[in-house]
Amino acid sequence: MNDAAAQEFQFGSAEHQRETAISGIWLFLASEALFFGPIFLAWIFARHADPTAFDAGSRQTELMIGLTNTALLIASSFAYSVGLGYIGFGSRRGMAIWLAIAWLLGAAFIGLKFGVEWQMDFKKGLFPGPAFAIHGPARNGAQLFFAFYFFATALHGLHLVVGLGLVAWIIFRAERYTAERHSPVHVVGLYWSFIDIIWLILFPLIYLTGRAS
Amino acid sequence: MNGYAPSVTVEGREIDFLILALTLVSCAVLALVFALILLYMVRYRAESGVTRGAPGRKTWRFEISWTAATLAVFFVLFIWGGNLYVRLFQPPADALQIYVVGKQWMWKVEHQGGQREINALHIPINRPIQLVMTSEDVIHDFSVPAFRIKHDVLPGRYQSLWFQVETPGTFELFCTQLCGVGHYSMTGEVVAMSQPEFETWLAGGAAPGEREDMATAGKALFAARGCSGCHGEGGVGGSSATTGVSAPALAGLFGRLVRLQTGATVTADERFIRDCILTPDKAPIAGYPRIMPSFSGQISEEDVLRLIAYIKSLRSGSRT
Amino acid sequence: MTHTSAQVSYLDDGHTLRSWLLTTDHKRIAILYIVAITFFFFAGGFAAFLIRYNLISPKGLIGSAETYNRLFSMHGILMVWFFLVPAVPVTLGNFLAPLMLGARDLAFPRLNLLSWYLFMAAGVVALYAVVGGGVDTGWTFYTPLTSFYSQGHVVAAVAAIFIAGFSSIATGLNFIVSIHKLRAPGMTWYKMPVFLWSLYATSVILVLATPVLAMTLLLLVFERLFGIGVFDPAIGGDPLLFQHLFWFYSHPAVYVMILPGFGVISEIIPAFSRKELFGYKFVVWASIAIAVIGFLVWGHHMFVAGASLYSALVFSLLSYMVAVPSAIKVFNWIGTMHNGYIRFDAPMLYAIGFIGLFATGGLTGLFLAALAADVHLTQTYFVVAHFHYVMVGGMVSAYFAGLHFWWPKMTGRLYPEMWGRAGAIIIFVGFNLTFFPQFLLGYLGMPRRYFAYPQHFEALNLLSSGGALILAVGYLLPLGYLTWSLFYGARASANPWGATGLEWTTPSPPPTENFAVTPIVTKAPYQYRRAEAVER
Amino acid sequence: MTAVIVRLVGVASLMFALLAAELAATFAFPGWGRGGIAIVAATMVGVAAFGFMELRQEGATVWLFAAAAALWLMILLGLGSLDPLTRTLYPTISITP
Repeated sequence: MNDAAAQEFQFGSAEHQRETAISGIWLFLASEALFFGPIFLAWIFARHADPTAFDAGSRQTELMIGLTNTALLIASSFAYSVGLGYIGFGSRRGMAIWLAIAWLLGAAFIGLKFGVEWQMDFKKGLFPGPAFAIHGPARNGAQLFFAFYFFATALHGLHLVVGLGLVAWIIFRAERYTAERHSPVHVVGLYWSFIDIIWLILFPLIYLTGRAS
Repeated sequence: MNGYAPSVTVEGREIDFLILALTLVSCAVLALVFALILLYMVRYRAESGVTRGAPGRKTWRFEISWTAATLAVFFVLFIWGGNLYVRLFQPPADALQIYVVGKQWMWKVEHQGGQREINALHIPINRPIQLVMTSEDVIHDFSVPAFRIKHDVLPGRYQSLWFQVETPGTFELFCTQLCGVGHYSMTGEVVAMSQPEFETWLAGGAAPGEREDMATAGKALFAARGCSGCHGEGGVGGSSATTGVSAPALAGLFGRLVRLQTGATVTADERFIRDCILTPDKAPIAGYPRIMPSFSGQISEEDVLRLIAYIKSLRSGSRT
Repeated sequence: MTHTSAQVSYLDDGHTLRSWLLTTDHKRIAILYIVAITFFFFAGGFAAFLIRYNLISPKGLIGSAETYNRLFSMHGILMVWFFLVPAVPVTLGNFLAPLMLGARDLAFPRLNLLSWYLFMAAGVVALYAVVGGGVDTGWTFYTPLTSFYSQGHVVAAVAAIFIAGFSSIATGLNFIVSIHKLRAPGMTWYKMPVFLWSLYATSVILVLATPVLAMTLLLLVFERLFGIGVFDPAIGGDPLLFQHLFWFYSHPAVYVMILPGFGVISEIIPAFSRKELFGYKFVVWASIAIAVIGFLVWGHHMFVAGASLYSALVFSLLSYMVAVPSAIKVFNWIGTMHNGYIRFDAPMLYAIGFIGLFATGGLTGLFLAALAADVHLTQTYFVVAHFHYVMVGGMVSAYFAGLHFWWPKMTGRLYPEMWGRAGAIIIFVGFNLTFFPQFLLGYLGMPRRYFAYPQHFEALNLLSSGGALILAVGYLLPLGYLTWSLFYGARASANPWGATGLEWTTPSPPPTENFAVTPIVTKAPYQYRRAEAVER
Repeated sequence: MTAVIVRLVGVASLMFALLAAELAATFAFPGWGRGGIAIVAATMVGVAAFGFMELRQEGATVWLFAAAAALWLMILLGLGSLDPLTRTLYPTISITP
């Protein structure tokens, strides 16, 4: 967004441009929601094919890491929202600090997920394929679960990495934003919370449903 | 063979009748559309001096009427097509079962008596035939235009198709689901013959002594694969007293309702028995421990079919 | 306002390559798209021509089934994702949406340019897949054939479609937000031209269906690269899940291909009948209804695929529902012609041809919605004929109608009218000759995607291939005379057809800024003055 | 600013409470089972949308887009799962006992 001109030439006012940007990102998020739709449907199909074995696979996941990660993302969304609140009052410093906290929490999620949890999964031989570690009648269903697991977490992680890039971009440009004009901060915040929402759905699908009775 | 193959099944003729009705409805609508367009093109061409009158403002009456009329016609067509469809895929109980395995790029057929054929299917007329079909690799589709019927054949699942042919003859068989380079060559013929001729055909080829029927072949597998170790000789079932483990009786199982550990009941059909062999944990049976190993990947589709044929052949005396 | 040079035509606002490749002007981007899409149309068309050539003989003339499979796959992929889906929205839509809205540009001009670059990147990847040997899976990519058995460049082809999908999403998002936020003062929703409504309905599908396809293709690639995935029957995965997801996109995508056509026709019929569109609100809501109900019918592609009987019954009923709004539209266009002062310029000829061909294509869809009839007809040439009637007879006719109608606005030149009419008639005749025999072939049982076929289908195939030759002439003709008109055509006035709509109030070609003064809308669309017609 | 932070702390606390409820539904109260998890998860999504994304303050257009996403996801998951959930109810063969 070019802050030199009052607004781009196709808009009537700066407020008009802001509203348009916010509607645009919401529509994009609607599109993103449908992007994740097939993963959820795949979960329904895969679990329905053999619920017992699918749940047996699910119980091999690292619940404590999943739980920590959920807490990290909730805290991160909270931190970003506080940062957005600060720029609403014109405090760039407050915004930058809280966005940095949000960034660190997000980065911690990535580190735990791919640096620790995936490594443990690989070590336990849980990646589907001929070397898959679970044998016996639950083998196939558990492989199906882990095909879902690795795909879904990889894709969610990819979104989070993009989000980290965007948050960093906002922090580096912090001095451009004012109390009145900060729609990029708002737009990135919506995306950041959306990634959180996707995880809030994936978390029970991966860690909890298979453990519930 | 000339181009037009008249339908040789009762259901096929009903489908033809439905298609005819659809054609008539379509032609009537198209005639109306084209007649109006042509009429207006001539009558209301810019040069024409015909008086036009004031443009009509109230359009909703027209809109409601043609919407309602369209809906009514559609609903009749839906009921008609749906009713027939449900019958098309509900085979009668007394159908003669023949097993079909599709693979790139051939159809393998096996009769109950163990007669096998490739890219051909011999059937008797005036008797319902049910095909139990599966695929070894990709999705195929078993289609016989003269019967007006087709169904996809999927790997890992059983699909069923049934028909009753009234006229003897040779009919084209196509694979109609793209299955790779040889798709176009995955064709064959269905030969319908009278019952006596069919008996003769079944008896031809290898002498009865050399050919095992499917159930006999299945019986050998039942022993060789260790099934009888738990389920007992002849599939009578096992308990800690007899085989050392508690295993359900298989004799008389086919077609019965089975209670699952989830509380649901299912009919023990081919699909169910297949699942029990390949993915035993999927639908554990009430009252038995989950100890059955999976045979997934260790047994060919054709052998699974033979085991099923054997289990079907076991008529039990004790109806437990 | 720093923009004082408002009256420079967008074509004259810079002549360098850079001024085109880095433009954010929606009109220039539309032209960039037209060039790209024309290329893909003729590339896909060439494949179609070779397919028809092969089928002249029952034994196949091009020598190898593998080549044949790759040809029809390439034809499908190029035509669906690189011509039919984008065709009207990114060309006519891009050019006209801001003009019809009374706006200076779309809401996100840079996103619009990005969308073109994504489209071109996708095109390059697709061409790489084709040149590198192509794919033999058909455009439907059914698993497990595609994930485990196919030998072709599946990953490249799928990547191309994945990237093109994001181009679609960007375009659809831009249209929806622009229509919500950039309407000129006074332009209420019911004062919008039907073309904008249909663009809106199209965009709804693009934004909400395309991501589902994108994810499905990712799942497919995951399965192909790692040998394991949620569609793999060997571990209990369901190949039908792929079909559900694929058709969740691809059935609504069929409406992406036809809805903008409805919009074009709804502009042209009133303009050449000198009459208000009959039942404006019904036409408008029919578009929206199609966009919504179109998402509820995908299962009718799977009546013999092994899905449950219940779901087949539900999807059959819903499939009939989606035909109702289409029927409403056909009747409304005919109602518009009633009592009109009809002229027969090329756009109108294409539009009339569209109504007839679309009605035929739509009605044959009823055969495929009727469950039992579908069992016999599906996966045969009946289906091929059905969707070509809707897609080629319908959509391509509508695209040509719109291209001729707005050609003077876009280029500032008139095309030669007699050639235009000749082209429209040749295409209509050639199309019917090509595809009507295929209905009969399908009823007789000829399966799709067969490289060689039984002898008794030969006569009808020969007829079809002959028609294709005429059709090819019909498509090459406009390429010739429209290009000619760019250099030698007469200069066009601002409103050569005497049509209503804000786009006709600007000069032809429009200035970069579209409108010197933001227009204020007071009237409903299509207020044709009837006395005007008598003068002509 | 204090008001904003108080509100956000409230939202975050609610989220953590719901997370605890989700775990309770899984382990502590077996009766809740998977239905309980689904309800809690849906509530958490709602709280995030209204609490962090402040859906309540946006205009009609944004509501329309958010509603469209929810509706279309329901179409995909609802009609999509119709097939597997009903598929086995029709056995391949109907045997008269």
